[in-house]
Amino acid sequence: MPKLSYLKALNRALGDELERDPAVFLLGEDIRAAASNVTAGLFDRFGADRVLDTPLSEQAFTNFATGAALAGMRPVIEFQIPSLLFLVFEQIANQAHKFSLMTGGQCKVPVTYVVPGSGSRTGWAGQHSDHPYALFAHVGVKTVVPSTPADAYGLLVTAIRDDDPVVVFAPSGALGVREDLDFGTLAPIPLGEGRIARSGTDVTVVALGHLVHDALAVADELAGRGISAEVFDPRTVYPLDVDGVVESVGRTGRLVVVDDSNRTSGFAAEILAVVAERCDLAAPPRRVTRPDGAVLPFALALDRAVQPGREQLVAVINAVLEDR
Amino acid sequence: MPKLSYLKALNRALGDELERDPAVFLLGEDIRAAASNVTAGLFDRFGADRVLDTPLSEQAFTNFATGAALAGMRPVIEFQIPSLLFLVFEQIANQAHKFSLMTGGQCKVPVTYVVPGSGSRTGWAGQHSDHPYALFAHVGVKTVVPSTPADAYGLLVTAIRDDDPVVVFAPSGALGVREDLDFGTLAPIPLGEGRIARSGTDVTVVALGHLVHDALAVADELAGRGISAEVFDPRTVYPLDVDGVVESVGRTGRLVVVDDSNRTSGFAAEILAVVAERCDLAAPPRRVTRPDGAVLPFALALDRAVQPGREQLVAVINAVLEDR
Amino acid sequence: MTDLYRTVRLIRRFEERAIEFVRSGEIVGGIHPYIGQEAIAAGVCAALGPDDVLTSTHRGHGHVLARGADPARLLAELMGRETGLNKGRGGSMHAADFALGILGANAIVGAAGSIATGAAWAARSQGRDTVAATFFGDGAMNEGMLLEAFNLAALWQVPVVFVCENNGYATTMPVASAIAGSITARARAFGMPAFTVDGQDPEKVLEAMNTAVARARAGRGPTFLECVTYRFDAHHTFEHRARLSYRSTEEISTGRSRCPVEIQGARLTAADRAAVDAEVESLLDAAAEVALGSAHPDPAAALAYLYAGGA
Amino acid sequence: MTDLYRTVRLIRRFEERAIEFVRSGEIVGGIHPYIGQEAIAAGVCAALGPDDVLTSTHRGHGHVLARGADPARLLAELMGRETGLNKGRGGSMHAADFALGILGANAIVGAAGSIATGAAWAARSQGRDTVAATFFGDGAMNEGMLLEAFNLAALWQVPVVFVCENNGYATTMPVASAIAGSITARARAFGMPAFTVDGQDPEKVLEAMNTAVARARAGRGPTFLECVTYRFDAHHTFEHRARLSYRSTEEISTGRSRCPVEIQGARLTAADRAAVDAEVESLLDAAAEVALGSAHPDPAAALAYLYAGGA
Ligand SMILES: Cc1ncc(C[n+]2csc(CCOP(=O)(O)OP(=O)(O)O)c2C)c(N)n1
Ligand SMILES: Cc1ncc(C[n+]2csc(CCOP(=O)(O)OP(=O)(O)O)c2C)c(N)n1
Ligand SMILES: [Mg+2]
Ligand SMILES: [Mg+2]
Repeated sequence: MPKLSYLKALNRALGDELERDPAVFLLGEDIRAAASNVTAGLFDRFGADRVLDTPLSEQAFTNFATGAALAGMRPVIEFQIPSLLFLVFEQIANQAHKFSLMTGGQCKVPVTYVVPGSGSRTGWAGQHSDHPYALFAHVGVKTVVPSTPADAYGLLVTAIRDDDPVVVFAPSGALGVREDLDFGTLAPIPLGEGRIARSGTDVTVVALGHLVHDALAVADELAGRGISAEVFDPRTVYPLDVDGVVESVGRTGRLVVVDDSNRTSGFAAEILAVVAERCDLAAPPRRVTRPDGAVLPFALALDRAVQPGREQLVAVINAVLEDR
Repeated sequence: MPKLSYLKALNRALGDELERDPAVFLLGEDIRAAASNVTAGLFDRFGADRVLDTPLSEQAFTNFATGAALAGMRPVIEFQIPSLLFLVFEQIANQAHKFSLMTGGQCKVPVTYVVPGSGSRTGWAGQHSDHPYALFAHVGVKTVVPSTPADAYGLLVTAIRDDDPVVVFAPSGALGVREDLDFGTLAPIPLGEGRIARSGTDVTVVALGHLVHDALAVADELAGRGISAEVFDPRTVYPLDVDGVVESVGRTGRLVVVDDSNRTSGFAAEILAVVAERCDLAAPPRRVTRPDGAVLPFALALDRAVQPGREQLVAVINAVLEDR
Repeated sequence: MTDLYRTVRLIRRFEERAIEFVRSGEIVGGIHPYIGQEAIAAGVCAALGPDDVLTSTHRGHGHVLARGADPARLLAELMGRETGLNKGRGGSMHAADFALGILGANAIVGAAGSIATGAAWAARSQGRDTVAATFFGDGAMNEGMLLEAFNLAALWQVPVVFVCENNGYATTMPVASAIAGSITARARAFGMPAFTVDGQDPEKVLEAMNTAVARARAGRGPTFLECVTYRFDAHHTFEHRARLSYRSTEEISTGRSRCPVEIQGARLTAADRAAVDAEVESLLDAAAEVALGSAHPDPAAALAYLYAGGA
Repeated sequence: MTDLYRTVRLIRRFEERAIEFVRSGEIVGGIHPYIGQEAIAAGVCAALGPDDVLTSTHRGHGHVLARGADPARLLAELMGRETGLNKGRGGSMHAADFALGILGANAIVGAAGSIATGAAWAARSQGRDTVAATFFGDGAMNEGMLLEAFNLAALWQVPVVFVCENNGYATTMPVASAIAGSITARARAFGMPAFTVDGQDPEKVLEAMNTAVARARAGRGPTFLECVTYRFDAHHTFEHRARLSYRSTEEISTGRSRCPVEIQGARLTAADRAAVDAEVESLLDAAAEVALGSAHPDPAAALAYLYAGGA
């Protein structure tokens, strides 16, 4: 079977949707030359009207996409760096997200925002290394963080076809992931449906994006020591597959969340909260996250120290298993 | 004893700090004419160099304040509406917040951002009614939401004197609160120290800002029915008084959080998460919040329906007490 | 001529009645009255065709009415009724009527210009002949996101007309204290033609707008119109209660001396004018009756329309 | 004359060596080389006095070196060492040296202009004579927050000089496809004088900057300098690996034909030039030795400096 990389899966999803639906178009910085490689080949295939290179005017082009969506298009914006989402937070959370309710359902805003290379890109330091998915979940903008090439394809396709704004985070730590698969099996994946990436009985590890792969590696390692860890990948941060989380934790009775973002009011906090509301646990749950307020320092060892790592995850799983 | 209103307390804090420290200055829209009343009289007292009316350029004037802070000033920005914080999210979360770490401690950015009238202002509808404190807590920017006039004074003074950026939310529902007090007792209040607003033994109700008053009213009501509810007001959303919350919940064994913002990854989620990590509960905790993704509809009854209300709180407290 | 008069008169009387409804509590939260600026909405919208679109502002009733929205449904919206343009979900600052190409008032100053630009670009890429008009105030000229939109529109030759209503103030901030350089120079610097128009005279506005629309339809890109006007009333009705001192009484009376309703009215015979006035009053009487008689939305449906697929 | 040569030569050689350290893996994450643009940093910084301040960009090594920062500490920063300007916490895109008034490189295009404006305003309000210089690229001319800063600076007559390094591209985006109107017209529209300068000649840049600084110090507000230049190397070292086609080889060789190091070098005698070159090499040899020998920061202190009071 051919191998598909995560990055190539995003590229394929964009190409397929551009092909399928004339309302779809792409805009963003350096997407013609495909500086991030996500749009490689698409300008040549679809031309300047469908692959629109923009000036450095993130706020205006984000609203521009909203306007185009109001007029019937399905724009897909590529943002080069995650902090650009801070810059356009008003345009997404306060404009695109709110049009439907505010107008009494007169319109819809099907815009997709893609950030290939979210989180830490080695050496890009403080202003380029964030993972702000929880911010969008909090304001209620649909948010996905795929972990595998097939999910990257399927969730991006669904995001584009969705009639609401959707933010797609493609963690830089996942872009290189490759998967053997039959391309014919690539298909849309519904938002809000998690996936048991590995089943287990002793503890549920909820992980997102690139950390799913770390969680799987840790689960492998622990299996050798007789510990059976289940890895649950929610795939969508909002809407969240609460039932899926609850079902898994209901079986294992123990919960660890690993989340490459800040702790306070983050993704992990929400998982702990829904589990507290709905499950009985055999031990207190734990979060493995970036520290609060984290700004990623440049020096490599420091950058790594701030992100959740496998050793930390192992230690926390062990602690949760020993508890009570 | 004289009565002090919450709004007047903010005004007094600004006046006192302008008086005390020549490095303090105010900037914002219509603060000369004091359209929001928060800066009433200050232009006449301190002049145009210390009370700076700005053009409608929120992004530039937020960074301008950062620059002034780097040069030794202590700017205080008034934002007319909460969604302006969305517009300047990059400038606060990615610039002001990050300078200290990124420069290896070469500088500090003591800027205070004040939003008088956060949350729903009756009739201001979708784009003017948010309560985005959890967003700042998540990225690690110090965030306070005072509930009383004395706290409004004391926390704003502390925010201004703090060497880091601090966001101060003054909920519109609290601006009219008045308190009998001896003005001589007004004093700075440390960030990160909560307050038991009412002690009780059966359940801990964690509330913030204007909702503290609702929680107190509900506790009064329940007292008549033999239920003893403790009301805990964290005052600061970040840094959070985790020990204070844990101490209270440790005593009561039950937790309800009432929070005028969206549920997912919000303030209430964080409270549930820290309690899940550290406390044994006699019943599952509950959140009374705005619904996820909430956009406040204009029509009054709908606007009210989306915000947490006293009846809802009573019902949830009763449910938590009946549980298990 | 009569049409323009009908429009300015309709807007004026709508606003005066709306202010009364604010006083009486039927309209909750207040409004930003458009009084004094009616000629701009009237002239701009008279130049638009059926497939054209517009975006509006916090001070948007005039734009919506001039574009032909039903005054009863606008009033019902201001009163938060189910029959309102937005089913009572939007209120004064978000009034929209997509059937008429009104993509919505926007409560964030400077936000709508780029939305209108995107809509106009999309229509053109779909092969439609649409022109977009986007209204904003002098205050918006300092919002970076609007300035960015000027660039996108000029760069891509988008059929959009930028209509700046320079009423001298952004809330309490005078233009001279807020804007370095000049408004039209700023627009021209982004490579589009910019003109200053007498914003008190609907015919002057219409004339300038006709040229701008023709240019846009011919594929020659955006035009910028600075319409010089004066806000006769408060920034927002809250100012009726708060005392904010930023305009002298002399200035206000000079400003009011050039009234669009009078300027356009003087072009009609007394009889014609009286007929239009009566027509407007009965239209607004009927509108008030409909609005006041309309149902309030059900609080259980507070989050209807939150997402495209339903709540 | 010699000083300007020393600066451009220092920057050039620093960058060439830094690129080697990227290749060898000593510098992690890559850099945005300043090669070809050295005259601008050299000319601008030569006009600044000791109390002046500056802000820099993602392509900032030249600015930092021209302002007099220790090359060893800059290199150590790029290598993430504890002796780095930012103690290894900032890296290439955030290099700062507050002791020299370098308020930091900024990785967000267009963000620093308003920061510099605020710093200059603050200094003036404290009675100091400070002028701020703020560097940015042609791409930043489309960022609304920078345009907003132009307005604040001109409105309040802030002593700041806006230095636009027009190197023809924002990453792969040519200026002509990105900017409607002209760069200087845009600046002038905000009410400040704007000049186009030969950005390959350090003396021309210095001359223009001297005038701008004098104007600012005299209390006459901001000036805008468009320095026309060419980026000789990649946008970022990642481009050394990725094939991005957006510039023709002819264009690149024409662009490289006007080299600031050669232009300024030609003004020195061969002997003087050789002496400076040798001086620069030994300075950089020493810098490399210091940087490579410096300790890595302790991961346990990863969050030191996160808040002013400590972690
Ligand atoms: C981005 C933004 N900043 C501030 C406000 C608050 N505000 C509402 S209207 C207004 C003044 C707008 O002035 P202008 O654009 O001249 O329009 P006018 O009110 O004069 O019609 C302000 C500051 C806002 N709604 N949005
Ligand atoms: C606001 C923002 N948008 C996009 C980027 C990604 N980015 C980094 S440098 C760059 C190009 C900048 O071009 P220009 O301002 O001309 O400077 P140059 O690189 O040519 O020196 C881009 C798009 C960014 N860092 N910040
Ligand atoms: Mg105005
Ligand atoms: Mg450039």
